[in-house]
Amino acid sequence: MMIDENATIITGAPGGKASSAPLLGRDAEPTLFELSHPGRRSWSFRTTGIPEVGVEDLVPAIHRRTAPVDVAEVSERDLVAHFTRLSHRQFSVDLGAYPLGSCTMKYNPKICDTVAGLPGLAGVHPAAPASMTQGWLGLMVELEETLCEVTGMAAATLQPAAGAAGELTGLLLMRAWHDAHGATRHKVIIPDSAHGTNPASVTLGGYEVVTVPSDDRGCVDMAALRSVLDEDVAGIMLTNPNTLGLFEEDIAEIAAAVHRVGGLLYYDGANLNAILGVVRPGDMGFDIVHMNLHKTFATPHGGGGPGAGPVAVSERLVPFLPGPRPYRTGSGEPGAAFGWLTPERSIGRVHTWHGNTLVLARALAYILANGGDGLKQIAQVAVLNANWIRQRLHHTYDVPFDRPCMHEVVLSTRTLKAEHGVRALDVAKRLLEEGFHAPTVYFPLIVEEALMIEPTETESPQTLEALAVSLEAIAAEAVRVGAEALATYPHGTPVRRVDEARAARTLIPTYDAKD
Amino acid sequence: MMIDENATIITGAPGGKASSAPLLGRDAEPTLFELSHPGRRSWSFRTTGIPEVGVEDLVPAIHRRTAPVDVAEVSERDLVAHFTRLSHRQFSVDLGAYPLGSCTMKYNPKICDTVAGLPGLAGVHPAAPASMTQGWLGLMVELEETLCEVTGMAAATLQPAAGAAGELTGLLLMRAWHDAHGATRHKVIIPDSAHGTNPASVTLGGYEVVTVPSDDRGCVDMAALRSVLDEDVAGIMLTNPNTLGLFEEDIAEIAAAVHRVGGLLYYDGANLNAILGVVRPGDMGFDIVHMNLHKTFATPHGGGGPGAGPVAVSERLVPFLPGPRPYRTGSGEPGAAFGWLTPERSIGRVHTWHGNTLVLARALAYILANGGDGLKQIAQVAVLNANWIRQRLHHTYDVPFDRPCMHEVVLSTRTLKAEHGVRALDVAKRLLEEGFHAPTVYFPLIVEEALMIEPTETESPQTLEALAVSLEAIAAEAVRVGAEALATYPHGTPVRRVDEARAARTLIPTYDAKD
Amino acid sequence: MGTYIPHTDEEIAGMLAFLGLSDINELFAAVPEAVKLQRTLELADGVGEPDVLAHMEQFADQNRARNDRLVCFAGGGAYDHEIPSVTRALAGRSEFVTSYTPYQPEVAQGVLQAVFEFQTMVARMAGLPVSNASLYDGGSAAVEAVNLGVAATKRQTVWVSEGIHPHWRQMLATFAVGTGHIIRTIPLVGGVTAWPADPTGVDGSPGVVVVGYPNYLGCLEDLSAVRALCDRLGALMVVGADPLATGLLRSAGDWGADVMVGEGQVFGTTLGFGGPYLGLFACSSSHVRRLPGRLVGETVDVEDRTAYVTTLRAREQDIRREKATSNVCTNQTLMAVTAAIQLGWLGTSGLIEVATRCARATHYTRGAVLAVDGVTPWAEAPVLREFAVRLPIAADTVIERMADAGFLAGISLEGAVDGGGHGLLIAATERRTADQIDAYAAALAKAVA
Amino acid sequence: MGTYIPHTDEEIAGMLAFLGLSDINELFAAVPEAVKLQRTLELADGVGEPDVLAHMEQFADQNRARNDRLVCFAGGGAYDHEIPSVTRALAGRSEFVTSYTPYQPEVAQGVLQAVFEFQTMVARMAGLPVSNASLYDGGSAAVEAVNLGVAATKRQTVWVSEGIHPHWRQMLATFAVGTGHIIRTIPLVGGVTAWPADPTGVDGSPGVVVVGYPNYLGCLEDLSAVRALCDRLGALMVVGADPLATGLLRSAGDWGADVMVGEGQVFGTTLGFGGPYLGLFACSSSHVRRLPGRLVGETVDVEDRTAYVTTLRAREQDIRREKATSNVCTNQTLMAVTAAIQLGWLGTSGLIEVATRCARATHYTRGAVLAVDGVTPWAEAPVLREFAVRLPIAADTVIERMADAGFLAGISLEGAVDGGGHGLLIAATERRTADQIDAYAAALAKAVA
Ligand SMILES: Cc1ncc(COP(=O)(O)O)c(C=O)c1O
Ligand SMILES: Cc1ncc(COP(=O)(O)O)c(C=O)c1O
Repeated sequence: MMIDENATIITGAPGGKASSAPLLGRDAEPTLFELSHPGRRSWSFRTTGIPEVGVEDLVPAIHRRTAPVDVAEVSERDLVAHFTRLSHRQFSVDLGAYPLGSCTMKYNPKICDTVAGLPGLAGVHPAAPASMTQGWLGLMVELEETLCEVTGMAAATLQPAAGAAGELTGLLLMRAWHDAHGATRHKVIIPDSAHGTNPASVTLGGYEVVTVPSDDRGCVDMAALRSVLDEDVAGIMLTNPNTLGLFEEDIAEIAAAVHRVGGLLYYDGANLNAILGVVRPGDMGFDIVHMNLHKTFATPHGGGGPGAGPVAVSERLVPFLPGPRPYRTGSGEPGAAFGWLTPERSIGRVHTWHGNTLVLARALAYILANGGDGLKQIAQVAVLNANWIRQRLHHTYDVPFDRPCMHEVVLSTRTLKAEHGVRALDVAKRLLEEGFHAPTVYFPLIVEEALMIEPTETESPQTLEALAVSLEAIAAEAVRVGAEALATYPHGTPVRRVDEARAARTLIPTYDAKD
Repeated sequence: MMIDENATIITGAPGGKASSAPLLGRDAEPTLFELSHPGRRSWSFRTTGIPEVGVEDLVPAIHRRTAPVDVAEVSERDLVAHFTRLSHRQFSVDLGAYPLGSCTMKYNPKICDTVAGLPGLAGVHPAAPASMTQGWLGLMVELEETLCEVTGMAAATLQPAAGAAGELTGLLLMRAWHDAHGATRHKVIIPDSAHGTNPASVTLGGYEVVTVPSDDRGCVDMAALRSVLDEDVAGIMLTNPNTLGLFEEDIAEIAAAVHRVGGLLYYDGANLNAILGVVRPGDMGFDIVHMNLHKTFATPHGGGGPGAGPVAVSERLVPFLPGPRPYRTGSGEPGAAFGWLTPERSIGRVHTWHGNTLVLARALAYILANGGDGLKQIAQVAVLNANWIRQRLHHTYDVPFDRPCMHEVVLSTRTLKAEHGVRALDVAKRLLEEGFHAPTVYFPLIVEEALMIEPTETESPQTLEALAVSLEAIAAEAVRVGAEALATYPHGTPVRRVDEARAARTLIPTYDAKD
Repeated sequence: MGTYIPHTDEEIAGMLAFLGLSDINELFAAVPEAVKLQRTLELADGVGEPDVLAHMEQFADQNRARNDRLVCFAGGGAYDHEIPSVTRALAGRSEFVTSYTPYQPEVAQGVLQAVFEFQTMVARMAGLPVSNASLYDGGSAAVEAVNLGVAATKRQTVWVSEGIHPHWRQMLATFAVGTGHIIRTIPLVGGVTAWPADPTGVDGSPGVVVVGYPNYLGCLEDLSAVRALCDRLGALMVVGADPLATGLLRSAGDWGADVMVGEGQVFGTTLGFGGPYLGLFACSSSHVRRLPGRLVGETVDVEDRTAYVTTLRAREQDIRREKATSNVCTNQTLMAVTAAIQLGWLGTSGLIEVATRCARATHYTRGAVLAVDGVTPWAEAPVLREFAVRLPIAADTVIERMADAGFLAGISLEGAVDGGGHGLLIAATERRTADQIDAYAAALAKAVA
Repeated sequence: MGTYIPHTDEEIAGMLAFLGLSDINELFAAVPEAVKLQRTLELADGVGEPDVLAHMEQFADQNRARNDRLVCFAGGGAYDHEIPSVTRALAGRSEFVTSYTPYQPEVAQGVLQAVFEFQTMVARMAGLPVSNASLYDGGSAAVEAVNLGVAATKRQTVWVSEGIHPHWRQMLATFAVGTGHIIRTIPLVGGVTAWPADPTGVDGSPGVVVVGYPNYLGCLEDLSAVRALCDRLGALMVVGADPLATGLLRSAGDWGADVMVGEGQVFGTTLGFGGPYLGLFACSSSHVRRLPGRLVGETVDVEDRTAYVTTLRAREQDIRREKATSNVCTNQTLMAVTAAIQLGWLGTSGLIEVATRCARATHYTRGAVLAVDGVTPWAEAPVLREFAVRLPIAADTVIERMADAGFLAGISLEGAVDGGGHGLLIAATERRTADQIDAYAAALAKAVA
């Protein structure tokens, strides 16, 4: 038995073994660029019968590129293997529980994929006139009306592509409204528990951030709020239930106080899932509301997007909404039931086209499947699941604000850290090893060593049970083996803890940046 | 820190953690029955407006079941998680190289999935009259004509659902032909290298198996063949190239000899991929030919099926083909271009309907994409890849018949076993650990410790390289660490070596059979 | 190079050089010139995928009877059931689609466990302890059941009810030529089988009795009589059952069947013009060593973790060769996995629900259809999810006329039963609405007028 | 319980008991009665998935302008390109679809590596070293680019060519209200931007200059002039480029751009009535710390294995809060992964091929259209994959008439450029055949007659 000496290497590129398939889960998957070999190809196009004019006759010399863009050259077979193997290195809702607080990682019904793939929706050009896109306009109007009923608002724009986009849109609406009323204001109030997009959006809206602290209930400190309220306050941004998973009980007083100084209330709808059908932002006194359809209405997160962040407003703000907006013309003529209209004092366009439309279609399908009755049950069970976790674990982990929560609960490893040096991060990483995704950690910022758990309503009781058992076991293990041992986890994941500092220190943002 | 004592278990069923997701790849995935909890449900149906008559009024008492069939009760979310996790415990062509000899595990183009999903093909009832299924009949006729050109035969039946079904169909054609010519014959000859389905089909065809040995070239021993040829021989079944990956060079003589005694030649098309466009069974003198569309024409194997095993025959056997058959009516009337016809001396129906029709559609799409030119290149590169592997490894492993092979090469660990006790199975299992699927082992039976490697034409040179490097490394490792150490592999797979003896000894064919 | 071949010309040249060859055709030196194809295949050259799709879409477009164009009232063993997005999505996972028969259990637990779950579900529906991993289709399952029965009883005569799907009966006849079985068809009278009191003629006593439940006309037969007959004759009782109907009906095993066979298309597989479908096969433990096809069993791995593997392989062709219980190798695994998913979606309550909805729709349709002048019941026996009627004119004509009204009216009984030319077999699944059925009946009234 | 809620009533009761509650509404005790909704939502009750699908299919059916009904000649930043089955299949893998932003890199290498590959491809097309992980769409990328430019130059004035997509310009205007930027539109003359020699008026010298390549009218502008202008003014050069055109055209970086933004829909994303699309953003290294949105970087894990992670997080809103470079959080990752897959399918040769085929189809269409009586070129500047013409009658009327002939004729230039009412913007992708184009021209001749 010997190895062939004059065995020729036919190519240096690495081979197509399932090296990264978690079936085996050891080696890294090479990049597409490493798998690439000159001359391979996957593409094919239709026969067109169009004369094959040379590039010289198509592109003037000064515009013509000299060297081709080096993309990557692989066979279709290797392309499929590469991305299939990458998918095996990725956790997802479809693989298991994903209790990522504030992200509402609920089950994404497959029916909505079918809807988003309908040729009659997916194949429509956005610039086609209203007369030829009545279905889309009707769908959008139906969704807008539905969202308004759910939030208790008068009208909505479906343009914002995500929550943060909705926030900025809302702040520009705020500004437009104040400008229209001759009062330029400079400050927007947000609680210290607010999500980072809130202050960032405030800045982009041209306002100055004024932060109010939370009190010992985990709610806005009313006294502190009153102390900053004045005629220069354009409005306040609130998440309710807030990012601690607690309902702002003084919401009515807050609304009254802010309105008294002529400010507007902005509702960050990231946590809307908790109150569907129970209480509506409009009824709480909010003037502007964004929704994260990719949270509350189960459109898939796609590894970080796309989302959709429609913004609904009260009557007085309708004239300022972005445009053009789809509306019912009232006309009975075929192809004329719906049209486009730009509000007379519109802040203008906030999306290149009409919003993340296919995401809107998914959300409407989801709402229709659940119905008004189902939406309320969603809120009820989402809150039930979170409270069950809280009750089950409140002896095992610290619960900074230990009272009934809404759809999510914020735990803390404060004691574990003090007594055993175990941090929230260690618990999160250890949980990955158990086959669950980790909770959100270190948010909200006002809770030290925060573990923010949002089970959502689609996790079954047995999954809650398994999650609780794992978290209890980890706490016990932390005491038993200590911080160092715990800090070595995870072990069984495609990669183990990564060197984030190095990534930032010696930045490698592309394959070409590698020395 | 303590664990809540009076924590209630809300359900005993295991939870939905990605325990089996090979992201972590340790724990087993519970069965759907273990995940089941009374009262869960996923199903929903449309609103029909049909009166909700009670079961008593629908089913007479004696027919009505008393206890429901206990299927399993899970939420759609848990259903999705369960089967997605199971998919992560499964190797596939899409994950990596699958050099399983005799199985032609080539890349299955995604375009064919799209074709099989076309509503106009997938939504057609098989009993609809020809006038309403002209598209399907036209598709089948086009495929039949194409397969006849590829094999050099006169006509074909598309009914057989797989290769073995094709074999039995072919043997019944053989029998019908002999009966029609007043000669009842009793014997069918097969080489000792034949696939197991061949002898099994011979028996079901009502014939007696006569086995002829292979000579030192790995081909049919001509002398031995002549010695068994007589008037009682109905025919011979050959795979060419044979299961050793070698071309039966004496095929012309074999054909002449068999025909001389009035026998027919049956071609097992499992290895047709090797000779597409190069040589045709019909031109070699074969009378009956089956094809495995799920091998040669890239229809996916589906974890063990479905396949399709059309049988093509020479002119003289056409009257005996199964029926009904789609055919060109020659009529110019709309909806009448194609019809059904049953040959006057048909052996009858061999499939409940018309064959694995959607598999047929996939195969035609594949053939159209490749074209006549592409089919020949497939054979050329399939053979090239196999020979490159043979040449690269023939110093590392035994090559029982060390001469140019066709689309697959049969290696052996005879020396490794003699000198180090390492068996073909150990090499195969060790290869799994490398991220490749194993070759076919212990087949053909006439080669001891056989490792049958069929790379197929869709594996790129770098994949061949990686495969060869791994096989060389394993051979070296075998010498270094010895048989025992090697026998512990695989380690990184969802499960390690399984106790097959126990499975047979204490049979557990269903979840209910568990004590 | 060909569409799906990665190799560049340079690589091919390099590989040939490594083999000491200069031309790729030299690879085929072993093929005698005399038999080589001296021309290129007379097939069009390869085209891009968009052209392929366009070509296939033309065929699709020429099918008038697609269920998105004609409302489907046809059944006869292939039904227009709901297939939810979730079933399509999961069954379409490429790990299930592009893997081979699980020869290496260490990397095939996904398919193996899914099939183990499928076997459990089939066994439960059949009321029998063992199910295999699938056969080609209902008809091939029936053929295998007869082979098993003859082997078990060593008696070649088989009694087959005329209520068995006519295509199954044709297949039994086709394969009997090879096995030498004697197939005797026992006629239907009033929609149910008229079993002879005793074996008559030269054939002798049957080793196997095959009956449909519901039978081809949709009628429910009293299987206790069949069980009694089999006991008297010492024959094996094989029931060809509609597995979906087990949501409401007693299972084959409950009636005393030795073997249940059936068509599994009803669980998540598209109509697809008849294939690929799913042959179901379940039997009593005593016959497990004669079971055709693959069987998955539970066991453990070296670390004592639960694992699944194909077992009792000694029955199979690759080991037992000419003495194998069957020649089946590739079967319909993906459809079995699909069925496990669809049944998981239905669950215990959904199986009852879908069967009930089919029964309601069918009875509602029957009422509306029998109200049409000149349309009479074919048989009086009770039906569940399908029924047959006698038309005043030829069924083929009616089917053509109904198509113009937007319906696939059903299946003509021509050739299925004596004088079937005026018989129409009608099925209404859970997908049919009252509006569709009312419109169907109205159209039928015109069509037969 | 609600459609996708697993819980049984018993389980809910049990869980409530564990919480010491008797009624599920008690969970909302913290919500003041005064604000609670005292009625049920005025929405229909939930329905089964088949009903939902039927409802949504009605909407789909009412869209006349679907590309399977009207042959698409519309572009304007959204193009009807080939999307192969392989891209759909891979981008549809549920691991990519149902995961969140990769906060836990140990279990998110799939998305992270795919995005790293995407960033590399975008950077190569842009001819710039850094690309982010995606923004909402082309317009939002342009807005972010302007924000970056103003922050970098500390100058609020922005010159935007009229050749930038009108919707992008509208977005710039919308968001400038918040940021206080001064947006000045520089007009097109003869299809190309007529840059002023020097800053005039009160606005002062611009910190950012934004130009389209090709521009909205499909014309190719000489960007060396823009580079020279920016050098003279000390402004950042932002190019809004069509990434697909880089198959043939010089890259933005090659022309000296500091930032490239673009619309990535052309790489595997369906038209979808305008969303979700893909905002592309690439820039020079000097601006990496001002980069908006997520950035994936390569690093190693504790075992020194290659690993990917989101990096330079200190720029982002969740850490930097009001001082963040942008407020973007959720972006368009799935579209970025889709683009990586589609670009992998195209590869080096395919990117050239698709650009060339678009150019050929466009030039062929232009020839046919300009041969129509009364149709004249809008501008003489060279075009690549899209062009504008002047019609004898209103474009809107022509578009309606062309629809009756089976075409989506293009986009009216009304509102896009002065006197655009008679202007029609026409694009022909690689999917258009000579027959379709000839028929289009013939129909246009009738439509304008
Ligand atoms: C409380 C809160 N507000 C706002 C956002 C931003 O929403 P998006 O990511 O859709 O921009 C999030 C998302 O994580 C959030 O949790
Ligand atoms: C040589 C040979 N003959 C016949 C067969 C049987 O074909 P099928 O599995 O399609 O029934 C096979 C399949 O493995 C084979 O390799």
